[in-house]
Amino acid sequence: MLRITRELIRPDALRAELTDPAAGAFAAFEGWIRNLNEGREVLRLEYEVYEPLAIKEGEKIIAEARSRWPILHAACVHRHGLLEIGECAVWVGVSSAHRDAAFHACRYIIDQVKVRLPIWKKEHYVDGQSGWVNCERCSEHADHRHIGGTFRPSSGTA
Amino acid sequence: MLRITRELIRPDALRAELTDPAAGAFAAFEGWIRNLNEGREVLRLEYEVYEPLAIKEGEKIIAEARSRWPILHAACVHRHGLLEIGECAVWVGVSSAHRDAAFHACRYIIDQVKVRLPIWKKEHYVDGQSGWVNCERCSEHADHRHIGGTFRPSSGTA
Amino acid sequence: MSKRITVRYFASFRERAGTETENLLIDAATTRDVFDRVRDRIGPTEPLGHCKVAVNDEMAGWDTHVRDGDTVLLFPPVAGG
Amino acid sequence: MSKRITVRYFASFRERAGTETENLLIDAATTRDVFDRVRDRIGPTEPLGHCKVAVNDEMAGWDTHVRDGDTVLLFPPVAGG
Repeated sequence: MLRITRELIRPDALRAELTDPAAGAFAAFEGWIRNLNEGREVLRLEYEVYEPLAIKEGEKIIAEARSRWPILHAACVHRHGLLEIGECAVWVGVSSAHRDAAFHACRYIIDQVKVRLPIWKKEHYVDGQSGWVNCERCSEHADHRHIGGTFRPSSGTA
Repeated sequence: MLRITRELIRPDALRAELTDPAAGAFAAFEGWIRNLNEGREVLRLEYEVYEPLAIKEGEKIIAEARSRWPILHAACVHRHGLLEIGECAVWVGVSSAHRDAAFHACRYIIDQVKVRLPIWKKEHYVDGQSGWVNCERCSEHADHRHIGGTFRPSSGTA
Repeated sequence: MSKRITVRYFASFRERAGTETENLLIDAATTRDVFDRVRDRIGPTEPLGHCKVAVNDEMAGWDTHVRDGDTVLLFPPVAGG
Repeated sequence: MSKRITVRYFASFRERAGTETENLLIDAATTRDVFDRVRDRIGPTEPLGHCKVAVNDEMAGWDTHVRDGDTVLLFPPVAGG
Protein backbone atom coordinates (compact mmCIF):
# COMPACT_ATOMS: atom_id res chain seq x y z
CA MET A 1 0.00 0.00 0.00
CA LEU A 2 1.39 3.39 -1.00
CA ARG A 3 -0.32 6.57 0.08
CA ILE A 4 0.30 10.27 -0.53
CA THR A 5 -0.92 12.66 2.15
CA ARG A 6 -0.95 16.32 3.05
CA GLU A 7 -1.57 15.46 6.73
CA LEU A 8 1.07 14.76 9.36
CA ILE A 9 2.34 11.18 9.16
CA ARG A 10 1.35 9.15 12.25
CA PRO A 11 3.81 6.22 12.54
CA ASP A 12 1.90 4.57 15.36
CA ALA A 13 -1.33 4.30 13.40
CA LEU A 14 0.50 3.04 10.31
CA ARG A 15 2.42 0.46 12.30
CA ALA A 16 -0.87 -0.86 13.70
CA GLU A 17 -2.01 -1.62 10.15
CA LEU A 18 0.89 -4.04 9.66
CA THR A 19 0.36 -6.21 12.75
CA ASP A 20 -0.19 -9.93 12.21
CA PRO A 21 -0.20 -12.86 14.65
CA ALA A 22 2.36 -14.57 12.38
CA ALA A 23 4.74 -11.58 12.40
CA GLY A 24 7.87 -11.87 14.53
CA ALA A 25 9.64 -8.85 13.05
CA PHE A 26 8.83 -5.29 12.08
CA ALA A 27 11.24 -2.85 10.44
CA ALA A 28 10.47 0.80 9.78
CA PHE A 29 12.17 3.76 8.16
CA GLU A 30 11.33 7.45 8.40
CA GLY A 31 12.78 10.35 6.44
CA TRP A 32 12.86 13.48 8.60
CA ILE A 33 13.37 17.05 7.41
CA ARG A 34 16.76 18.14 8.65
CA ASN A 35 18.02 21.65 9.21
CA LEU A 36 21.13 21.48 7.07
CA ASN A 37 21.79 20.35 3.52
CA GLU A 38 25.10 20.68 1.72
CA GLY A 39 26.15 23.21 4.32
CA ARG A 40 23.14 25.49 3.88
CA GLU A 41 20.66 26.15 6.66
CA VAL A 42 17.23 24.91 5.66
CA LEU A 43 14.04 26.53 6.94
CA ARG A 44 11.43 24.23 5.36
CA LEU A 45 10.84 21.95 2.39
CA GLU A 46 8.11 22.06 -0.21
CA TYR A 47 7.16 18.71 -1.72
CA GLU A 48 5.51 18.37 -5.10
CA VAL A 49 4.02 14.97 -5.96
CA TYR A 50 2.43 13.77 -9.17
CA GLU A 51 0.02 11.55 -7.33
CA PRO A 52 -1.42 9.22 -10.01
CA LEU A 53 2.00 7.97 -11.07
CA ALA A 54 3.56 8.14 -7.61
CA ILE A 55 0.93 5.70 -6.38
CA LYS A 56 1.26 3.41 -9.41
CA GLU A 57 5.06 3.31 -9.15
CA GLY A 58 4.96 2.94 -5.36
CA GLU A 59 2.62 -0.05 -5.56
CA LYS A 60 4.98 -1.60 -8.10
CA ILE A 61 7.95 -1.15 -5.75
CA ILE A 62 6.05 -2.79 -2.89
CA ALA A 63 5.05 -5.69 -5.15
CA GLU A 64 8.71 -6.12 -6.12
CA ALA A 65 9.71 -6.23 -2.44
CA ARG A 66 7.04 -8.88 -1.83
CA SER A 67 8.36 -11.05 -4.64
CA ARG A 68 11.95 -10.79 -3.40
CA TRP A 69 11.52 -11.42 0.32
CA PRO A 70 9.03 -13.43 2.38
CA ILE A 71 7.23 -10.54 4.03
CA LEU A 72 3.72 -10.32 5.48
CA HIS A 73 2.76 -6.65 5.08
CA ALA A 74 4.41 -3.52 3.71
CA ALA A 75 3.34 0.07 3.43
CA CYS A 76 4.75 3.44 2.47
CA VAL A 77 3.31 6.90 3.04
CA HIS A 78 4.80 10.06 1.50
CA ARG A 79 3.98 13.63 2.42
CA HIS A 80 3.01 16.36 -0.02
CA GLY A 81 3.11 20.12 0.57
CA LEU A 82 5.07 22.32 2.95
CA LEU A 83 7.08 20.55 5.67
CA GLU A 84 8.93 21.98 8.65
CA ILE A 85 12.23 20.83 10.21
CA GLY A 86 11.74 17.59 12.14
CA GLU A 87 8.60 16.52 10.29
CA CYS A 88 8.35 13.08 8.74
CA ALA A 89 8.41 13.24 4.92
CA VAL A 90 8.22 9.53 4.27
CA TRP A 91 7.41 6.42 6.30
CA VAL A 92 8.10 2.80 5.30
CA GLY A 93 7.06 -0.20 7.39
CA VAL A 94 7.41 -3.94 6.79
CA SER A 95 6.32 -6.89 8.93
CA SER A 96 7.50 -10.47 8.41
CA ALA A 97 8.04 -13.74 10.24
CA HIS A 98 11.83 -13.21 10.46
CA ARG A 99 13.83 -10.00 10.68
CA ASP A 100 16.12 -10.45 7.70
CA ALA A 101 13.24 -10.11 5.23
CA ALA A 102 11.79 -7.07 7.04
CA PHE A 103 15.12 -5.21 7.03
CA HIS A 104 15.90 -5.95 3.39
CA ALA A 105 12.43 -5.14 2.10
CA CYS A 106 12.28 -1.90 4.10
CA ARG A 107 15.61 -0.76 2.72
CA TYR A 108 14.65 -1.73 -0.82
CA ILE A 109 11.40 0.20 -0.66
CA ILE A 110 12.92 3.47 0.59
CA ASP A 111 15.84 3.23 -1.86
CA GLN A 112 13.49 2.73 -4.80
CA VAL A 113 10.96 5.32 -3.65
CA LYS A 114 13.72 7.94 -3.59
CA VAL A 115 14.80 7.33 -7.18
CA ARG A 116 11.60 6.30 -8.94
CA LEU A 117 8.59 8.20 -7.60
CA PRO A 118 7.65 11.46 -9.38
CA ILE A 119 8.30 13.61 -6.33
CA TRP A 120 10.29 16.84 -6.14
CA LYS A 121 11.28 19.09 -3.31
CA LYS A 122 12.26 22.70 -3.07
CA GLU A 123 14.40 23.77 -0.16
CA HIS A 124 13.71 27.15 1.40
CA TYR A 125 16.86 28.45 3.06
CA VAL A 126 17.25 30.65 6.11
CA ASP A 127 18.86 33.32 3.87
CA GLY A 128 15.62 33.66 1.87
CA GLN A 129 16.79 31.78 -1.22
CA SER A 130 15.29 28.54 -2.44
CA GLY A 131 16.23 25.75 -4.81
CA TRP A 132 15.01 22.43 -6.19
CA VAL A 133 16.84 19.47 -4.72
CA ASN A 134 18.63 17.36 -7.29
CA CYS A 135 18.08 13.60 -7.31
CA GLU A 136 20.19 11.38 -5.07
CA ARG A 137 21.88 9.57 -7.96
CA CYS A 138 22.39 12.70 -10.04
CA SER A 139 24.16 14.48 -7.22
CA GLU A 140 26.88 11.85 -7.38
CA HIS A 141 27.96 13.57 -10.62
CA ALA A 142 29.24 16.94 -9.56
CA ASP A 143 29.51 18.12 -13.18
CA HIS A 144 25.74 18.19 -13.55
CA ARG A 145 25.04 20.37 -10.56
CA HIS A 146 23.66 23.87 -10.36
CA ILE A 147 22.36 24.22 -13.90
CA GLY A 148 20.81 27.65 -14.04
CA GLY A 149 21.89 28.26 -10.48
CA THR A 150 18.76 26.76 -8.95
CA PHE A 151 19.58 23.06 -8.66
CA ARG A 152 20.92 21.69 -5.40
CA PRO A 153 22.40 18.22 -5.13
CA SER A 154 21.52 15.72 -2.42
CA SER A 155 18.30 15.59 -0.49
CA GLY A 156 16.46 17.17 2.43
CA THR A 157 15.88 13.89 4.20
CA ALA A 158 18.32 11.04 4.00
CA MET B 1 20.38 3.90 26.13
CA LEU B 2 19.20 0.39 26.97
CA ARG B 3 16.17 -0.16 29.17
CA ILE B 4 14.43 -3.22 30.58
CA THR B 5 10.74 -2.85 31.31
CA ARG B 6 7.75 -4.85 32.51
CA GLU B 7 5.38 -2.31 30.94
CA LEU B 8 4.06 -2.34 27.37
CA ILE B 9 6.60 -0.87 24.93
CA ARG B 10 5.35 2.40 23.39
CA PRO B 11 7.23 2.90 20.10
CA ASP B 12 5.86 6.39 19.56
CA ALA B 13 7.17 7.72 22.85
CA LEU B 14 10.56 6.07 22.32
CA ARG B 15 10.83 7.43 18.78
CA ALA B 16 10.19 10.94 20.11
CA GLU B 17 13.30 10.61 22.31
CA LEU B 18 15.51 10.19 19.23
CA THR B 19 14.42 13.26 17.29
CA ASP B 20 17.08 15.80 16.35
CA PRO B 21 17.00 18.76 13.97
CA ALA B 22 20.10 17.33 12.28
CA ALA B 23 18.50 13.91 11.72
CA GLY B 24 17.38 13.06 8.19
CA ALA B 25 16.85 9.36 8.81
CA PHE B 26 15.31 7.12 11.43
CA ALA B 27 15.33 3.31 11.36
CA ALA B 28 13.49 1.13 13.85
CA PHE B 29 13.09 -2.56 14.55
CA GLU B 30 10.53 -4.35 16.69
CA GLY B 31 10.39 -7.99 17.71
CA TRP B 32 6.78 -9.15 18.03
CA ILE B 33 5.54 -12.31 19.72
CA ARG B 34 4.28 -14.60 16.99
CA ASN B 35 1.82 -17.43 17.29
CA LEU B 36 3.95 -20.17 15.76
CA ASN B 37 7.48 -21.38 16.39
CA GLU B 38 9.05 -24.42 14.80
CA GLY B 39 5.60 -25.62 13.86
CA ARG B 40 4.15 -25.40 17.39
CA GLU B 41 1.30 -23.10 18.33
CA VAL B 42 2.45 -20.60 20.91
CA LEU B 43 0.09 -19.11 23.51
CA ARG B 44 2.44 -16.68 25.24
CA LEU B 45 6.10 -16.12 26.09
CA GLU B 46 7.75 -15.63 29.45
CA TYR B 47 10.90 -13.50 29.44
CA GLU B 48 13.54 -13.73 32.12
CA VAL B 49 16.15 -10.95 32.20
CA TYR B 50 19.21 -10.56 34.40
CA GLU B 51 18.89 -6.83 34.46
CA PRO B 52 22.26 -5.57 35.80
CA LEU B 53 24.23 -7.35 33.09
CA ALA B 54 21.61 -6.92 30.36
CA ILE B 55 21.88 -3.16 30.80
CA LYS B 56 25.68 -3.18 30.95
CA GLU B 57 26.00 -5.35 27.84
CA GLY B 58 23.28 -3.42 26.00
CA GLU B 59 25.01 -0.10 26.62
CA LYS B 60 28.21 -1.66 25.29
CA ILE B 61 26.44 -2.76 22.10
CA ILE B 62 25.03 0.72 21.55
CA ALA B 63 28.47 2.26 22.10
CA GLU B 64 29.91 -0.15 19.53
CA ALA B 65 27.23 0.90 17.00
CA ARG B 66 28.11 4.54 17.65
CA SER B 67 31.78 3.92 17.00
CA ARG B 68 31.08 2.06 13.74
CA TRP B 69 28.52 4.37 12.09
CA PRO B 70 27.90 8.12 12.21
CA ILE B 71 24.62 8.05 14.10
CA LEU B 72 22.97 10.71 16.25
CA HIS B 73 20.89 8.74 18.76
CA ALA B 74 20.20 5.08 19.46
CA ALA B 75 18.06 3.28 21.99
CA CYS B 76 16.85 -0.22 22.78
CA VAL B 77 14.11 -1.34 25.14
CA HIS B 78 13.49 -4.99 26.06
CA ARG B 79 10.47 -6.43 27.82
CA HIS B 80 10.57 -8.65 30.88
CA GLY B 81 7.78 -10.92 32.15
CA LEU B 82 4.78 -12.54 30.49
CA LEU B 83 4.02 -11.45 26.90
CA GLU B 84 1.02 -12.25 24.73
CA ILE B 85 0.91 -12.87 20.95
CA GLY B 86 1.37 -9.61 19.04
CA GLU B 87 3.10 -7.77 21.87
CA CYS B 88 6.41 -6.04 21.28
CA ALA B 89 9.28 -7.82 23.05
CA VAL B 90 12.07 -5.56 21.90
CA TRP B 91 12.34 -2.15 20.24
CA VAL B 92 15.44 -0.64 18.61
CA GLY B 93 15.57 2.87 17.15
CA VAL B 94 18.40 4.83 15.54
CA SER B 95 18.46 8.36 14.12
CA SER B 96 21.22 9.73 11.88
CA ALA B 97 21.89 12.31 9.20
CA HIS B 98 21.82 9.71 6.40
CA ARG B 99 19.88 6.48 6.15
CA ASP B 100 22.73 4.06 5.55
CA ALA B 101 24.10 4.56 9.07
CA ALA B 102 20.65 4.26 10.67
CA PHE B 103 19.87 0.97 8.90
CA HIS B 104 23.25 -0.61 9.65
CA ALA B 105 23.36 0.46 13.30
CA CYS B 106 19.77 -0.69 13.89
CA ARG B 107 20.50 -4.10 12.42
CA TYR B 108 23.74 -4.40 14.38
CA ILE B 109 22.05 -3.58 17.68
CA ILE B 110 19.22 -6.12 17.33
CA ASP B 111 21.60 -8.84 16.09
CA GLN B 112 23.93 -8.33 19.04
CA VAL B 113 21.13 -7.95 21.59
CA LYS B 114 19.78 -11.34 20.57
CA VAL B 115 23.06 -13.18 21.09
CA ARG B 116 24.71 -11.27 23.94
CA LEU B 117 22.14 -10.08 26.47
CA PRO B 118 21.40 -12.40 29.43
CA ILE B 119 17.76 -12.88 28.45
CA TRP B 120 15.84 -16.15 28.20
CA LYS B 121 12.36 -17.01 27.12
CA LYS B 122 10.03 -19.86 27.80
CA GLU B 123 7.35 -20.61 25.28
CA HIS B 124 3.97 -21.72 26.55
CA TYR B 125 2.22 -23.80 23.90
CA VAL B 126 -1.47 -24.18 23.16
CA ASP B 127 -1.21 -27.87 24.10
CA GLY B 128 -0.26 -26.95 27.68
CA GLN B 129 3.45 -27.78 27.38
CA SER B 130 6.25 -25.27 27.69
CA GLY B 131 9.93 -25.05 26.84
CA TRP B 132 12.93 -22.76 26.99
CA VAL B 133 13.83 -21.30 23.61
CA ASN B 134 17.33 -22.13 22.48
CA CYS B 135 19.63 -19.35 21.31
CA GLU B 136 19.50 -18.22 17.68
CA ARG B 137 23.06 -19.30 16.88
CA CYS B 138 22.78 -22.59 18.79
CA SER B 139 19.67 -23.60 16.88
CA GLU B 140 21.75 -23.62 13.72
CA HIS B 141 23.33 -26.79 15.13
CA ALA B 142 20.55 -29.32 15.12
CA ASP B 143 22.68 -31.82 17.05
CA HIS B 144 22.50 -29.70 20.16
CA ARG B 145 18.73 -29.43 20.28
CA HIS B 146 16.30 -30.77 22.78
CA ILE B 147 18.69 -31.77 25.52
CA GLY B 148 16.51 -33.13 28.27
CA GLY B 149 13.45 -32.64 26.09
CA THR B 150 12.86 -29.07 27.23
CA PHE B 151 14.98 -27.01 24.86
CA ARG B 152 13.44 -25.56 21.73
CA PRO B 153 15.55 -24.09 18.96
CA SER B 154 14.89 -20.73 17.31
CA SER B 155 13.12 -17.82 18.91
CA GLY B 156 9.67 -16.44 19.64
CA THR B 157 10.28 -13.17 17.87
CA ALA B 158 12.49 -12.87 14.84
CA MET C 1 3.68 14.73 -40.18
CA SER C 2 2.88 17.04 -37.28
CA LYS C 3 1.21 15.68 -34.14
CA ARG C 4 -0.82 17.43 -31.50
CA ILE C 5 1.04 16.70 -28.26
CA THR C 6 0.01 17.98 -24.85
CA VAL C 7 3.08 18.53 -22.69
CA ARG C 8 2.84 18.66 -18.90
CA TYR C 9 5.70 20.22 -16.93
CA PHE C 10 6.61 19.46 -13.32
CA ALA C 11 8.65 21.20 -10.62
CA SER C 12 11.63 23.10 -12.10
CA PHE C 13 10.47 22.42 -15.67
CA ARG C 14 7.13 24.07 -14.93
CA GLU C 15 8.86 27.09 -13.40
CA ARG C 16 11.10 27.50 -16.42
CA ALA C 17 8.35 26.90 -18.96
CA GLY C 18 6.20 29.39 -17.08
CA THR C 19 3.22 27.10 -17.53
CA GLU C 20 1.92 23.75 -16.37
CA THR C 21 0.60 22.49 -19.69
CA GLU C 22 0.96 23.41 -23.29
CA ASN C 23 -0.37 22.05 -26.56
CA LEU C 24 2.29 21.68 -29.22
CA LEU C 25 1.93 20.86 -32.88
CA ILE C 26 5.26 19.20 -33.62
CA ASP C 27 7.10 16.65 -35.72
CA ALA C 28 8.03 14.03 -33.13
CA ALA C 29 8.38 10.26 -33.36
CA THR C 30 9.45 9.59 -29.78
CA THR C 31 9.36 11.19 -26.33
CA ARG C 32 12.99 12.11 -26.93
CA ASP C 33 11.95 14.26 -29.89
CA VAL C 34 9.33 15.97 -27.72
CA PHE C 35 11.91 16.68 -25.03
CA ASP C 36 14.35 18.08 -27.61
CA ARG C 37 11.66 20.49 -28.84
CA VAL C 38 10.90 21.49 -25.26
CA ARG C 39 14.58 22.17 -24.59
CA ASP C 40 14.66 24.50 -27.58
CA ARG C 41 11.99 26.48 -25.74
CA ILE C 42 12.98 26.34 -22.03
CA GLY C 43 16.76 26.11 -22.40
CA PRO C 44 19.26 23.45 -21.27
CA THR C 45 18.14 20.93 -18.64
CA GLU C 46 19.69 18.15 -16.67
CA PRO C 47 20.88 15.28 -18.91
CA LEU C 48 18.16 13.09 -20.37
CA GLY C 49 19.27 10.11 -18.28
CA HIS C 50 18.46 11.97 -15.06
CA CYS C 51 14.99 13.01 -16.18
CA LYS C 52 11.92 10.79 -16.56
CA VAL C 53 9.00 10.75 -18.92
CA ALA C 54 5.48 9.34 -18.94
CA VAL C 55 2.93 9.09 -21.72
CA ASN C 56 -0.76 9.23 -20.82
CA ASP C 57 0.00 8.48 -17.16
CA GLU C 58 2.20 5.46 -17.87
CA MET C 59 5.92 5.61 -17.16
CA ALA C 60 7.74 5.51 -20.49
CA GLY C 61 11.25 5.56 -21.93
CA TRP C 62 12.95 8.06 -24.20
CA ASP C 63 12.39 5.77 -27.20
CA THR C 64 8.66 5.44 -26.59
CA HIS C 65 6.67 6.46 -29.65
CA VAL C 66 4.18 9.27 -29.38
CA ARG C 67 0.92 9.45 -31.27
CA ASP C 68 -1.32 12.31 -32.23
CA GLY C 69 -3.28 13.38 -29.16
CA ASP C 70 -0.85 11.95 -26.57
CA THR C 71 -0.07 13.69 -23.31
CA VAL C 72 3.66 13.65 -22.51
CA LEU C 73 4.67 14.28 -18.88
CA LEU C 74 8.18 15.63 -18.43
CA PHE C 75 9.78 14.98 -15.04
CA PRO C 76 12.98 16.72 -13.92
CA PRO C 77 15.25 14.61 -11.66
CA VAL C 78 13.07 13.19 -8.90
CA ALA C 79 13.98 13.59 -5.21
CA GLY C 80 11.44 11.83 -3.04
CA GLY C 81 11.99 10.93 0.61
CA MET D 1 42.85 -25.40 47.95
CA SER D 2 39.11 -25.13 48.28
CA LYS D 3 37.30 -21.87 47.56
CA ARG D 4 33.96 -20.60 48.68
CA ILE D 5 32.07 -19.87 45.43
CA THR D 6 28.52 -18.61 45.23
CA VAL D 7 26.83 -19.93 42.09
CA ARG D 8 23.76 -18.23 40.61
CA TYR D 9 21.60 -20.18 38.17
CA PHE D 10 19.35 -18.69 35.49
CA ALA D 11 16.42 -19.92 33.42
CA SER D 12 16.73 -23.65 32.59
CA PHE D 13 19.79 -24.03 34.83
CA ARG D 14 17.81 -22.72 37.80
CA GLU D 15 14.97 -25.11 37.07
CA ARG D 16 17.31 -28.06 36.89
CA ALA D 17 19.33 -27.07 39.93
CA GLY D 18 16.08 -26.54 41.81
CA THR D 19 17.53 -23.41 43.35
CA GLU D 20 18.56 -19.89 42.36
CA THR D 21 21.76 -19.68 44.37
CA GLU D 22 24.04 -22.07 46.14
CA ASN D 23 27.27 -21.77 48.07
CA LEU D 24 29.88 -24.32 47.06
CA LEU D 25 33.20 -25.15 48.65
CA ILE D 26 35.17 -26.45 45.69
CA ASP D 27 38.59 -26.84 44.11
CA ALA D 28 38.29 -24.56 41.08
CA ALA D 29 40.85 -22.42 39.28
CA THR D 30 38.58 -21.10 36.52
CA THR D 31 34.92 -20.61 35.71
CA ARG D 32 35.21 -23.72 33.56
CA ASP D 33 36.06 -25.74 36.64
CA VAL D 34 33.04 -24.31 38.43
CA PHE D 35 30.77 -25.21 35.50
CA ASP D 36 32.19 -28.75 35.40
CA ARG D 37 31.36 -29.19 39.07
CA VAL D 38 27.88 -27.83 38.49
CA ARG D 39 27.35 -30.27 35.62
CA ASP D 40 28.24 -33.11 37.93
CA ARG D 41 25.27 -31.97 40.01
CA ILE D 42 22.60 -30.90 37.49
CA GLY D 43 23.46 -33.24 34.63
CA PRO D 44 24.50 -32.57 31.04
CA THR D 45 23.90 -29.10 29.63
CA GLU D 46 24.23 -27.38 26.29
CA PRO D 47 27.89 -27.20 25.16
CA LEU D 48 30.09 -24.72 26.98
CA GLY D 49 30.42 -22.55 23.85
CA HIS D 50 26.68 -21.88 23.84
CA CYS D 51 26.52 -20.88 27.50
CA LYS D 52 27.84 -17.70 29.09
CA VAL D 53 29.39 -16.88 32.42
CA ALA D 54 29.88 -13.79 34.55
CA VAL D 55 31.92 -13.24 37.69
CA ASN D 56 30.73 -10.69 40.22
CA ASP D 57 28.42 -9.07 37.64
CA GLU D 58 31.11 -8.75 34.94
CA MET D 59 30.87 -10.85 31.78
CA ALA D 60 33.72 -13.35 31.83
CA GLY D 61 35.19 -16.18 29.79
CA TRP D 62 35.61 -19.87 30.61
CA ASP D 63 39.29 -19.31 31.41
CA THR D 64 38.59 -16.51 33.87
CA HIS D 65 40.13 -17.26 37.25
CA VAL D 66 37.91 -17.45 40.28
CA ARG D 67 38.88 -16.35 43.75
CA ASP D 68 37.63 -17.26 47.17
CA GLY D 69 34.34 -15.43 47.75
CA ASP D 70 33.48 -14.86 44.07
CA THR D 71 29.96 -15.08 42.73
CA VAL D 72 29.78 -17.03 39.46
CA LEU D 73 26.69 -16.48 37.28
CA LEU D 74 25.88 -19.36 34.95
CA PHE D 75 23.84 -18.47 31.88
CA PRO D 76 22.25 -21.09 29.64
CA PRO D 77 22.04 -20.16 25.93
CA VAL D 78 20.54 -16.68 25.73
CA ALA D 79 17.56 -15.90 23.52
CA GLY D 80 16.65 -12.24 23.73
CA GLY D 81 14.48 -10.41 21.25
